[in-house]
Amino acid sequence: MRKTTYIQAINEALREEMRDDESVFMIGEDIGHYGGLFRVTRKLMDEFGPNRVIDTPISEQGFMGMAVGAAMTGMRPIVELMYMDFFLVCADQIFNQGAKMNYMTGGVVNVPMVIRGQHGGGKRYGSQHSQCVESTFAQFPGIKVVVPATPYDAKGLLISAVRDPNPVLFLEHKMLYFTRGEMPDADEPYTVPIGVADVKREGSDMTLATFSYCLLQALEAAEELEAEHGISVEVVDLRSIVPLDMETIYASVAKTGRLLAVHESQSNCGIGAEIVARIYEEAPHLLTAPARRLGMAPASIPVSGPLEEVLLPWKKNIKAAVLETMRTPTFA
Amino acid sequence: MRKTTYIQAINEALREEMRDDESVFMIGEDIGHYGGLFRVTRKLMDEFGPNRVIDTPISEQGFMGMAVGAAMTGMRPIVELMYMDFFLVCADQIFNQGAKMNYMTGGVVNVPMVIRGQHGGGKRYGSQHSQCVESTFAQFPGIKVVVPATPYDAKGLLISAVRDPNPVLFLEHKMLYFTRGEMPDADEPYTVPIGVADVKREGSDMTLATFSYCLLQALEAAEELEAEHGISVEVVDLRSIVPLDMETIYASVAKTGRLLAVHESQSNCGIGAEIVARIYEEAPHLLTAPARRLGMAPASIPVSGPLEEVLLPWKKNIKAAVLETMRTPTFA
Amino acid sequence: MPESAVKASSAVAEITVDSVPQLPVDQLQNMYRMMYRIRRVEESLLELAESGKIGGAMHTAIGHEGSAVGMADALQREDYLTCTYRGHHHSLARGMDAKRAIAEVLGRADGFAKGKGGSMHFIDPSLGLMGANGIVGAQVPQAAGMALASKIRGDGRIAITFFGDGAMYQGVMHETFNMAQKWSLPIIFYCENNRYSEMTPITRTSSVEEMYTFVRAYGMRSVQIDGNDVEVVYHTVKEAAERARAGEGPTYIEGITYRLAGHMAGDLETYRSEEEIEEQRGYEPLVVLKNKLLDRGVSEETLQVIRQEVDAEVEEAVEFAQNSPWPDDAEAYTDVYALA
Amino acid sequence: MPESAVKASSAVAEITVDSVPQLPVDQLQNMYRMMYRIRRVEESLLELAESGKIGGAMHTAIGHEGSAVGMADALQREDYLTCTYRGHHHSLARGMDAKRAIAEVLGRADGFAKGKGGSMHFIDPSLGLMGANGIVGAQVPQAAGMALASKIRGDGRIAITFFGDGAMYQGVMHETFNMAQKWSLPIIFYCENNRYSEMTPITRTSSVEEMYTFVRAYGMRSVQIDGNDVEVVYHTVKEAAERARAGEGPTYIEGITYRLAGHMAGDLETYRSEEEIEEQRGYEPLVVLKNKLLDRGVSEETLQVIRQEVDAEVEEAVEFAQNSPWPDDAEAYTDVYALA
Ligand SMILES: Cc1ncc(C[n+]2csc(CCOP(=O)(O)OP(=O)(O)O)c2C)c(N)n1
Ligand SMILES: Cc1ncc(C[n+]2csc(CCOP(=O)(O)OP(=O)(O)O)c2C)c(N)n1
Ligand SMILES: [Mg+2]
Ligand SMILES: [Mg+2]
Repeated sequence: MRKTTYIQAINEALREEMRDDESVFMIGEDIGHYGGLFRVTRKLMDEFGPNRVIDTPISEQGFMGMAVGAAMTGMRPIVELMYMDFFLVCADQIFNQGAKMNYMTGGVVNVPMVIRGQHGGGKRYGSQHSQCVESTFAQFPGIKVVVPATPYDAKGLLISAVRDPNPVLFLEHKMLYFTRGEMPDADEPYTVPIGVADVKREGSDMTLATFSYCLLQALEAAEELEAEHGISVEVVDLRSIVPLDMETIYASVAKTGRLLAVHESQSNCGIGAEIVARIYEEAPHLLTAPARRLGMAPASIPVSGPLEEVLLPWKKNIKAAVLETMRTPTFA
Repeated sequence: MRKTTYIQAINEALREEMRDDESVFMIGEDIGHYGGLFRVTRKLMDEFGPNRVIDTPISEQGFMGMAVGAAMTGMRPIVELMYMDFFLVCADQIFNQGAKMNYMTGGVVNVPMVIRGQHGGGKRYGSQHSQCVESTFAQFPGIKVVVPATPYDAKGLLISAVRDPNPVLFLEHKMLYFTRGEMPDADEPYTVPIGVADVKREGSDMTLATFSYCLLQALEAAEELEAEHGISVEVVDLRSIVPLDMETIYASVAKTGRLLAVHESQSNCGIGAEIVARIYEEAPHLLTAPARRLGMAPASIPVSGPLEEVLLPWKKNIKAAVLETMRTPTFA
Repeated sequence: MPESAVKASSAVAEITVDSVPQLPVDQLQNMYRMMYRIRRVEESLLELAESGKIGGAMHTAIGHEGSAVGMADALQREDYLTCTYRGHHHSLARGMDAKRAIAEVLGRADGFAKGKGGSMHFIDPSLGLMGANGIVGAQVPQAAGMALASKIRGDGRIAITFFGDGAMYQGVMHETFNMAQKWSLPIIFYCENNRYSEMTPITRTSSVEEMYTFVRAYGMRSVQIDGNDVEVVYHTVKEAAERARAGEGPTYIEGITYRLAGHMAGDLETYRSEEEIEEQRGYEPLVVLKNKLLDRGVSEETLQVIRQEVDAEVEEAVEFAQNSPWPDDAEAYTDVYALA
Repeated sequence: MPESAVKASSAVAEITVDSVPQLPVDQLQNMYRMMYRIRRVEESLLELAESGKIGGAMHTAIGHEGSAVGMADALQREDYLTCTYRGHHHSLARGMDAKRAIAEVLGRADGFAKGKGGSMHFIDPSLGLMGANGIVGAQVPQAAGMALASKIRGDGRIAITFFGDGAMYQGVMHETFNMAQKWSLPIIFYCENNRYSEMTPITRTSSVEEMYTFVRAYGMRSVQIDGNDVEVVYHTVKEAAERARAGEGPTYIEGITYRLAGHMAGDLETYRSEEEIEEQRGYEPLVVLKNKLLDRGVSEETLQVIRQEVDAEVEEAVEFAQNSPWPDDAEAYTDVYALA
């Protein structure tokens, strides 16, 4: 087993898919000659040339629309948004177009494309460069949402995303880029299926369902909670939130009886609220105490480091939420 | 008491606020000379002229941005989006700009503006002209979301929206336009405060929290349920979803023990899920059975009438959801 | 009288009727048949809408038929096309079956999209029809993406996209014009300038007098033509297609035309006078073509036979569509995601 | 060597240094002081960023000072200004206190926005500074809205908005150019053309050779100037402001300039050569103005005194900012909504 960074894992997936399938191409700002602002697409232009690694002007609605159009002809475009917050300048092509196309054409035309890029707080980028977007995308059926936390999952899921016949949003948290993890050898092909959660830590007292960078924070929190309070937290890595693998959550809650969902997109109408609502619809009997969620507090991300920390649902806030969840009396 | 249509109520509010406050102006497509595609702004240009009732080209991001800018100088722009689905072409100015401005400037500049227009299904406009958007807006703190169901509430809330120091989304459901309701005389001023729910029907068996056109459907459903099944449903009209008046919901659930939230925006990560999550966080003890939600099914809106009906959370689906909520065994 | 500048279709700058070669009479006759077929389908749809059988937004292209029929003959079946909610004419011209088209608008199971897409979302990839669009301007970068795909694959296909005068100030147009020109994409931008953007005359919102001159600022080749003259449309599109296929990049074509019906079913049409519409009836595509055919020796009787055949055919199509079943309720939940 | 076309600042088309009148020497001296102050503040910020004391994206305008300082003297304090993430220079030139500016970038309580906005969101309405913006192009329609507000109120204020060459193909620019021109809004569009859009030379993505000619397609008045010559900037902005105030509508000004530092702290700068930067150092605003002042009889000693005074002042400001407390944790939750 070798170790790679999260960035390298993505870069490998891009390279391999570009090699394997001529219909895959990439489009975005500064991704070619420069290799991407975050160096995720490094050296891909050297291998695949400017016809398949396309540097664009700052015209997101335009090139997102071009990706939708190309995908409608059977190409498999991969669009990089430099910061995910910029989805708001090209939201029409993503939601009114890409996401709805298969449905409103009665399945006559599908849109196999990937939108990828980094999002998230923690680096003091402020309100317009830090927002987590997964819950917003989850409100538009027709697009899948993938949120890997480890290099292994990132590579395996990106390959699945590229091969998927639907638009897939692939979210990279900026705090994950330089994290490292174990990987099969470069010549050992593998994929990770979209829509299957993974228990990243076993535990018996409660279930914590999360993904992306929050997963790393939750794992640290779980260790500390075990040491400090003797609370045993099972941590489920959702890996994708559309589709959402509730079965794995239920299997875990069947064991623990308690559920806390954690995510960095807004708490209000977030995926955490959805998970809570879903379990009460489908499996309320599993719960021995109220299910809860913790998301980003109702504010946009400030630049000031200490303020950012107050708001983000990271270790400190996760620990508090776990303790709160454990404190709530059981129904019986 | 006189009766007016929902359209006329809005037209009156616009006219009165334009008369009272010179800083109020309107901007949008076909709103001036033609009086609005849905005739909501009829004859306003005659009274206020083209400087304050501005017909634009099809440049939503541009004129939404102009409204944000004008509001930053203390003007009170009212922007009409012809169909709310078009928020996706100007989403940056709404969310990255208008909604975040007060926060990211530390309160130095606020943005007193109203975005209004119609949304919703039921008229066979299909995927790109029917989507309910309130839950998406609720994911972005900094913007209020107002969803009146009656002419009285529409006029009173629109006046409050215009006078609010923040961006306010004012949502008119296309099925409400020609509904009529009682109103104070034209010269009797009144307002309805944003953030206060209203019990539109008393009942004892369960609480149904909803708003906008779903409210009318819920009231009909409640009558039928009472007659057909002897179920007594209390119907709470939320009237705004940001801020969300959970207190009124809790007061009702304290009486009924059961809660169903209904809305026409997507079920996934919708305001219904939020309401469910919120009650489990803040007042789980009030519930005697699992809280539930009913939103738009996970599909975009098809043109075909019968298919549209299958998906929308209207009377038939509401009745089924109420029965389901009543069927769920209590916790005890 | 509204402030609109009504421009006679013949008063256009770059190409006049005299400057294009004549097409064979039998081809013109076929074009006449197709134009009349489109007209009858749309008139029927308007009637159905007015009788409440069609909900939503139903936009006809009555008066725009010239651009669609001229284009269809000038391109290959494989060439990609995108258009607006006002797109029945392009689809029919490219060969879409009127039965399935009308059934779709009515939301029936036999519609090309099982009734899910309706009037604003005409599509049929087997005819190169890659989608009408309900969002002004959205179909334009999509067509550019199809052109880009062709360029990457090197398969010689080109793309054409139709949009209106009102679409010109949607930001994405600017973005697409620049990239298409910079990358020399094989695409034709066809503006159907009917002088109105919904209920607003384009002169009220455009800072530019002549839109076709605007795109020259990108270095793009651009012409303004009489969009009601099908021969002019044919030759202009053909030439643009040849340039595109030869790698010489995009062309912008502005076809001056006029919509004889309202913006959509239910339009109050307070923004224009009866006289204005009446005047335009003298220049409309079916009249222009009919006069040509008569001039070139085709008899009125021949044309009448064509019209009668089409009348019967369209009547049958309407009948078919109205008898088509509603889609299964279960269809509401399918097609959210493609399965493979 | 990257494919960029490096254009000497002096080789611009419409206005040359010779064609504008000379400003009084004491005014120029004040301008020199301001320009040097901006430079020192930004150099200090770069150092702080490199030592890890500033997170996020920190863009300096080192090399762009001419446009800011020329503009500030030519406008009224009440005139509205919006700009980009690269906006420290405009704010300082309009009179923002360096102490509060640096404290803001550091995220401290004494920042003008309590540390919430940071480097990309400079703002102070009391100076007419209506906001820098992190989204390319977003500040441009906002400025047009401010101009519209002035027009509705008839209060004689105008607006100016700064953006980069790379912003030109963001769709909203097109939308705004059209409306501003059509409605004759009192606004100045100022493009700081530094030839790069992040790490991409603008020549790689623009279909238009000379951007200032592009906007003429809207009928807009447009000039290209040497943005590094503060006198040229001053006179050009002044004239545009007079036109705007007189109701003659918008002007587009393209100031050719060059950023001497990276796009932001941490930029690898693989996209340009050392020689290219070196060559540009000979044309940069401080050098251009210094040479002018020396030519016009100001002594090197006088300038040195200015620089020393500013050095001390900026050092003090950095000190102040670094000692400013962090905002209260409770601030994280305030200001989400305005209360009245
Ligand atoms: C983004 C967006 N804004 C507004 C609309 C509403 N709308 C539909 S058609 C139309 C006018 C378009 O005019 P034009 O481009 O000239 O085309 P025409 O209808 O005349 O064929 C408008 C404003 C829309 N569908 N999409
Ligand atoms: C909508 C949007 N897309 C992309 C970015 C990322 N970005 C920030 S600055 C920049 C380059 C802008 O170049 P230019 O307009 O020339 O201004 P300069 O930075 O050279 O001053 C890019 C692509 C952004 N902030 N917003
Ligand atoms: Mg038109
Ligand atoms: Mg630049």
